[in-house]
Amino acid sequence: MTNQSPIISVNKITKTFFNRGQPQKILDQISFDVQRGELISILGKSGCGKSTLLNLIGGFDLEKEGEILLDGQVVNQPSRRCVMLMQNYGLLPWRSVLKNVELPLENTGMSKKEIRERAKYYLHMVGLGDKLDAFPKELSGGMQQRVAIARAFVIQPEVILMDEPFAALDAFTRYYLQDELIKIQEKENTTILLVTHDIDEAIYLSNRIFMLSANPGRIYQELKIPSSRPRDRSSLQFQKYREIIFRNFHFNHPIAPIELNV
Amino acid sequence: MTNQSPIISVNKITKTFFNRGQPQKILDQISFDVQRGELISILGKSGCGKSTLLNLIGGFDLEKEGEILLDGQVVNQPSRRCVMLMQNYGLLPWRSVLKNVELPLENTGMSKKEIRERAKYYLHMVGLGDKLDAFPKELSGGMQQRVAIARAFVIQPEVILMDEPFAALDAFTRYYLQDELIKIQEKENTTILLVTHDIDEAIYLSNRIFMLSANPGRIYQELKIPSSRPRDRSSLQFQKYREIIFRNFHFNHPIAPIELNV
Amino acid sequence: GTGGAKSTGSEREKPTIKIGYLPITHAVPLFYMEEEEFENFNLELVKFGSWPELMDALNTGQINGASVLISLAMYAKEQGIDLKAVALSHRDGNVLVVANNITSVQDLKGKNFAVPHKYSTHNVLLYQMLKKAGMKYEDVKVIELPPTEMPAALAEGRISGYVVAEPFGALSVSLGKGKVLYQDKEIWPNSVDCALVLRNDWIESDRELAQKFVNEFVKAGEEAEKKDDHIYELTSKYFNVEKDVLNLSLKWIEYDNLKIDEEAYEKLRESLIEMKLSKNPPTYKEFVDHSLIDGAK
Amino acid sequence: MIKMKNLKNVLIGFTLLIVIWQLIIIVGNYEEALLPSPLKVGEAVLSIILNGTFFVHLQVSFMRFFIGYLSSVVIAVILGLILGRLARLWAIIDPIVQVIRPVSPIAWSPFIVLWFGIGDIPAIVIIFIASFFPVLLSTVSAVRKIDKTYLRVAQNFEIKQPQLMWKIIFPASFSYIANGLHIALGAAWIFLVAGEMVGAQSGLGFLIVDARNSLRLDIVIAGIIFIGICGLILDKGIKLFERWVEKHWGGLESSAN
Amino acid sequence: MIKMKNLKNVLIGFTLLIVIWQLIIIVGNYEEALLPSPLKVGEAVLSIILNGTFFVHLQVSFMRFFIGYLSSVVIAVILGLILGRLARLWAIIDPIVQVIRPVSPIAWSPFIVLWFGIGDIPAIVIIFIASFFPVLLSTVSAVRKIDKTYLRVAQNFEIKQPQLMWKIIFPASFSYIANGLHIALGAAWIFLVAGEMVGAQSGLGFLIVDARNSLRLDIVIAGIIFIGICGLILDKGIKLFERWVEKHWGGLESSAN
Ligand SMILES: Nc1ncnc2c1ncn2[C@@H]1O[C@H](COP(=O)(O)OP(=O)(O)OP(=O)(O)O)[C@@H](O)[C@H]1O
Ligand SMILES: Nc1ncnc2c1ncn2[C@@H]1O[C@H](COP(=O)(O)OP(=O)(O)OP(=O)(O)O)[C@@H](O)[C@H]1O
Ligand SMILES: [Mg+2]
Ligand SMILES: [Mg+2]
Repeated sequence: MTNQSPIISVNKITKTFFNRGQPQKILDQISFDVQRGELISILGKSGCGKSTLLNLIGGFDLEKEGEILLDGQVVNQPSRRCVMLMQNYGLLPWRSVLKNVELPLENTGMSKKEIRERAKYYLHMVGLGDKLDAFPKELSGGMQQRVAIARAFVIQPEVILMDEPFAALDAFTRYYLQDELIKIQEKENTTILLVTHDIDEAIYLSNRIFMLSANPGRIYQELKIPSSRPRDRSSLQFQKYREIIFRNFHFNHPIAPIELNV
Repeated sequence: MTNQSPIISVNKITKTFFNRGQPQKILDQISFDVQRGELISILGKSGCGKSTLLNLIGGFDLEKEGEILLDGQVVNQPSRRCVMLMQNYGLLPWRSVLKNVELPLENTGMSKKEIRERAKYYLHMVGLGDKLDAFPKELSGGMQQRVAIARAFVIQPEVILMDEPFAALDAFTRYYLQDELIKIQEKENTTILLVTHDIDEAIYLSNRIFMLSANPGRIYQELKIPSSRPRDRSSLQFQKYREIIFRNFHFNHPIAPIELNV
Repeated sequence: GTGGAKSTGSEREKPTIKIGYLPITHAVPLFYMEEEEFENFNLELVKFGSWPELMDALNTGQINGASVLISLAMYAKEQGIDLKAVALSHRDGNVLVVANNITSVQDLKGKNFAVPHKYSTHNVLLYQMLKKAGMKYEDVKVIELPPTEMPAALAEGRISGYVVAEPFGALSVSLGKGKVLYQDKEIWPNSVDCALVLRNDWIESDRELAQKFVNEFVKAGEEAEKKDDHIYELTSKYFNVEKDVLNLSLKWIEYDNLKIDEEAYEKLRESLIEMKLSKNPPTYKEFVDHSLIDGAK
Repeated sequence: MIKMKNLKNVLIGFTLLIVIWQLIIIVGNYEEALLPSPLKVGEAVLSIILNGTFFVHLQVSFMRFFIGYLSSVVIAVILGLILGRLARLWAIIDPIVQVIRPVSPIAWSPFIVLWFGIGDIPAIVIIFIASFFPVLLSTVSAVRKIDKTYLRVAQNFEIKQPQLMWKIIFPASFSYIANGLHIALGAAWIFLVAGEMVGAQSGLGFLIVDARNSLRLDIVIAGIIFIGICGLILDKGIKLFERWVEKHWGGLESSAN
Repeated sequence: MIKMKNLKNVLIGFTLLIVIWQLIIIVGNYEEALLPSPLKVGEAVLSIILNGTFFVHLQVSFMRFFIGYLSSVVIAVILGLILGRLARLWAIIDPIVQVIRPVSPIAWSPFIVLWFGIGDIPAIVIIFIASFFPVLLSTVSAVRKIDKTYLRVAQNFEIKQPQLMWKIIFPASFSYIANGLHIALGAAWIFLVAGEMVGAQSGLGFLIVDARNSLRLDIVIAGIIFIGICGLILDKGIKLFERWVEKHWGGLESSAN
């Protein structure tokens, strides 16, 4: 998008977990750069190491080989500049919607009034202006995810990391939120790194898609999607990308035919 | 499929829930017939009453207006002839995989040996012949769902009701299980009624799709999919059905554009 | 504790007599008896942790008798439990112990003073002492406390004095945390304290056996009165105190002439009425059966 | 409607109980002094209510109970929140707690008198001990079991101590702590009788002990009934409190228990 | 490795405890007869181990404890499983249980002596009472909270009573029941001392009460230590049992507590 230095730079990251003393290489020599304002999807099967990778980038897990740079600086702890959207929203159930969104602003030296207004602004933006005093559990999954999105954007971070943000939602809500996300992201020009196993979602949202293989996790394909957004899910071009990815994951037809006669 | 009498016949079903004393009509005058060996999908948004409808058909909930017939007989309690596959698999965590599949056979007068062989046969069929002694929690979500499928088929019921069977699985596993389901169903010629909010899933699997609207739930469209299975997810015909459904749900483009300036 | 009171003995058809007690110097004759073999019965001593527990067992007939504060038994009798006092367990041997800074009864005004049980002879002793000194019972704050807690409470200044069965008085004295303000005989000569109380139904059912038991009890009392090395050795098995504590408390007590004196009993009875502890305690005639101890002579 | 039905059930329940009780007396042929009849107990209940004894004792007991329980809870929760975060210190303290915890507060009574004298304080101390360990242990384990997500959110937004404690850790572990408070309340109330046995001259426990010493078993049962009812009221009270907090603080998943 | 570290922590913990204890004695200037020193207690511990007293008492206590606890648990679980399914009967019994439960087993002792005499049985009965209610209540609530899915599966496959009980309801509620068993174990052990106060001539509780009455406070503390350690061992034991069952029965979600 720009010719500036990359906002995120992942250099030869290798991550090994120990299960019962046995080392298991989950991520193997992963390298990529992300430019400011990009929306990158990381696509892979369950258990291939997507969350692990996001945790490393966010600074939540520091044990690794290799180096991760956020805006040129080594990541050695989580920071406000790079907000993680958790797989299960990560809302605090004991705080109202408004107070959840205020949370990240509370230690920034802003006045109470400013904080409140900023929080309200972002909640309106995600269409929850009328739910300020509700508690998370009173909301549907889709609404909870919107609160989480508002909370992520409210401190205007440089990067937002999203771990399967829409996986728990039904298809219709998912589509709707995907559109919302694109609009907000374009407005705020935030860099987003999104982990998913939904092929359509990746195609619909991303500037680039990294496909991650399992055992060990490697980026074995990068797919650029230059067309402008919003995209037409039933367009021919969309189908082309689907087919490319299907082929890549050998999933157009199942790998092993099912044994019917045992 | 055949010209026999319908296996399931739903006649003018209306279901009203009371929330804090307020009556709320969830299902309104729903009627349809299902022929033997058909695979029917019921497609609708979250909360539109899909699970409610399935519960009524299965006989788990008897309070309703209207009548439901299973093979010509009024449904007034759950029975083995019509097995429900629960939204969260419904496996008994304290029983091994094999013993879970044996469960429905235990009171049928079959010998222990017969029971075991039948259970093993169906577990092999779903590709879990090597997991007989594992406990459900030791399996991935996809494997658990396969156990549930084996358990449903093992008593050779006339009808299987499925409540979002693959919703919690990642896309790749989902595709794989969908193929498995089709093969088993065709082999056993079981009638399947499947509830989902995944459009692709409905198109990929069904002979007919009922689209359910919300508030109150009505079947406002029925879609026949005559093409043979397995279907090609990236074929043009597939896209055609997608588009029909998208249009129906007004979801090709979001209904309400998101408010960006509050 | 299965057989209950009516159980007949195990070997050689000897009946077993169950007698309850608390580990205090007042029960020394029983300690002596436990060491002995008897021709006509087996003796089973049942130790209790506190008077209420002992009384529960006695009232419900779980034991045949007990060495117990006579006023507790009188009270039970008044409530309709058929008990008989047949002999004293001891004579005298109670002391009123006070903190070192207390020099006269008057000093106790407004202070805490502990007794083991409100229906105890000890409470009556306190009452008598205050009366003698011209004070009212209400002038001190009377507190019921388990005897074992009393020395610690005195040492820490939580109470200013106490009156209780031995050796708990002697303990404070020998620790230097307290001193004897009065011996019981100075306040109330021939005071009636612990008695051997038996269930009347048991006496009636086998008077002969009861007689034999009382005979042995009286004999044991005489042995205990010798306060010789054997008695010391025996006693120290029941409660662990330094030799001087034991010496002291045995010096204060006597185990002979265990017949319950009618006059002393009446005085106790009147005091109980006067103190409003009891409306109608049993009379000497109703409650004391001196035939057995008379028979022992 | 629901209230009415509840009341009916309560009435049926207690009628049943009284019938069984009276039957036991008739069949077992017990002496009145040893097992009083429901009627006698009813009289005793009335008499101690009417002459005011009951309320005097109740007040004293409640005062002791609340001082003991509340101070215990406050200290145990604060300690627990701290120790729950200091894994290494807890590893040292845990074995001590584990050995002290199973010991009955009754067993300590010689030392309680030595340190705390007689009267109110020993009763308070025994109640304190009885509630201290359940609350401490449940708080520590609550803190250690906090959903990691919340801690990660805090890290992400750079929330540091002491805010971390009261903005995240305390509310996140609260529903579990509340469960400990609930258990502790029951445990502490059960030890009221034991607590008021040591040198207390008032309180419901004393009422029972004193009645027992006076062989007034009718009053003992009356006391038992009062203790039971008050315990029940306390239990309902803390349940209401739990629910209030839950409502006030929104969706704390209802306590695991 | 882990074992070694645990041991080190235990050692540090207890060394700390002993140091504090010795300090209290030095600072408070307490009499040896009123607060024995660690050394004296150590001697007492050794002596009652070496002369065998400890094991005699331990054996008796364990015997009473297990009889009381196990009979209580068996009865309470069976009753709970039944009552949990009979909502209307439970509505009647519940208020009675709620009133009886908060009453200390100590308060019952006059009646326990009346009905059960002295010796082993009262101790067993008190332990029985102490564990009965936690198990009953947790079983009933476990049965009522069973995931509806399991009941629906049973309905679907036409599983009727009594199979419904032992194939579905019991295993489904077990992890929660186990939690009740765990709590009850602690509660019952705490009442061991109280139970062995009534006319018992043996047992760890008697050891403590007797030592206290014989003014051997060193033995009282030794007894407290033994009770603590045994309680700890029991606790670990039931935890192992829970884990064993969990493993054996597969994925019962680990108990909520
Ligand atoms: N703390 C850990 N210790 C050991 N192994 C771990 C740990 N965390 C994750 N793993 C393993 O690493 C692998 C990758 O896990 P990860 O959660 O990153 O997968 P994922 O791609 O996010 O999967 P999903 O789509 O299911 O969220 C898995 O096989 C998992 O078992
Ligand atoms: N027992 C009940 N009492 C009152 N309202 C109920 C009850 N069960 C369901 N409802 C309401 O009925 C509606 C339909 O619920 P149902 O579970 O059938 O939806 P669904 O289509 O299965 O949704 P999902 O896709 O989320 O599973 C919802 O609005 C729900 O709030
Ligand atoms: Mg993940
Ligand atoms: Mg549903």
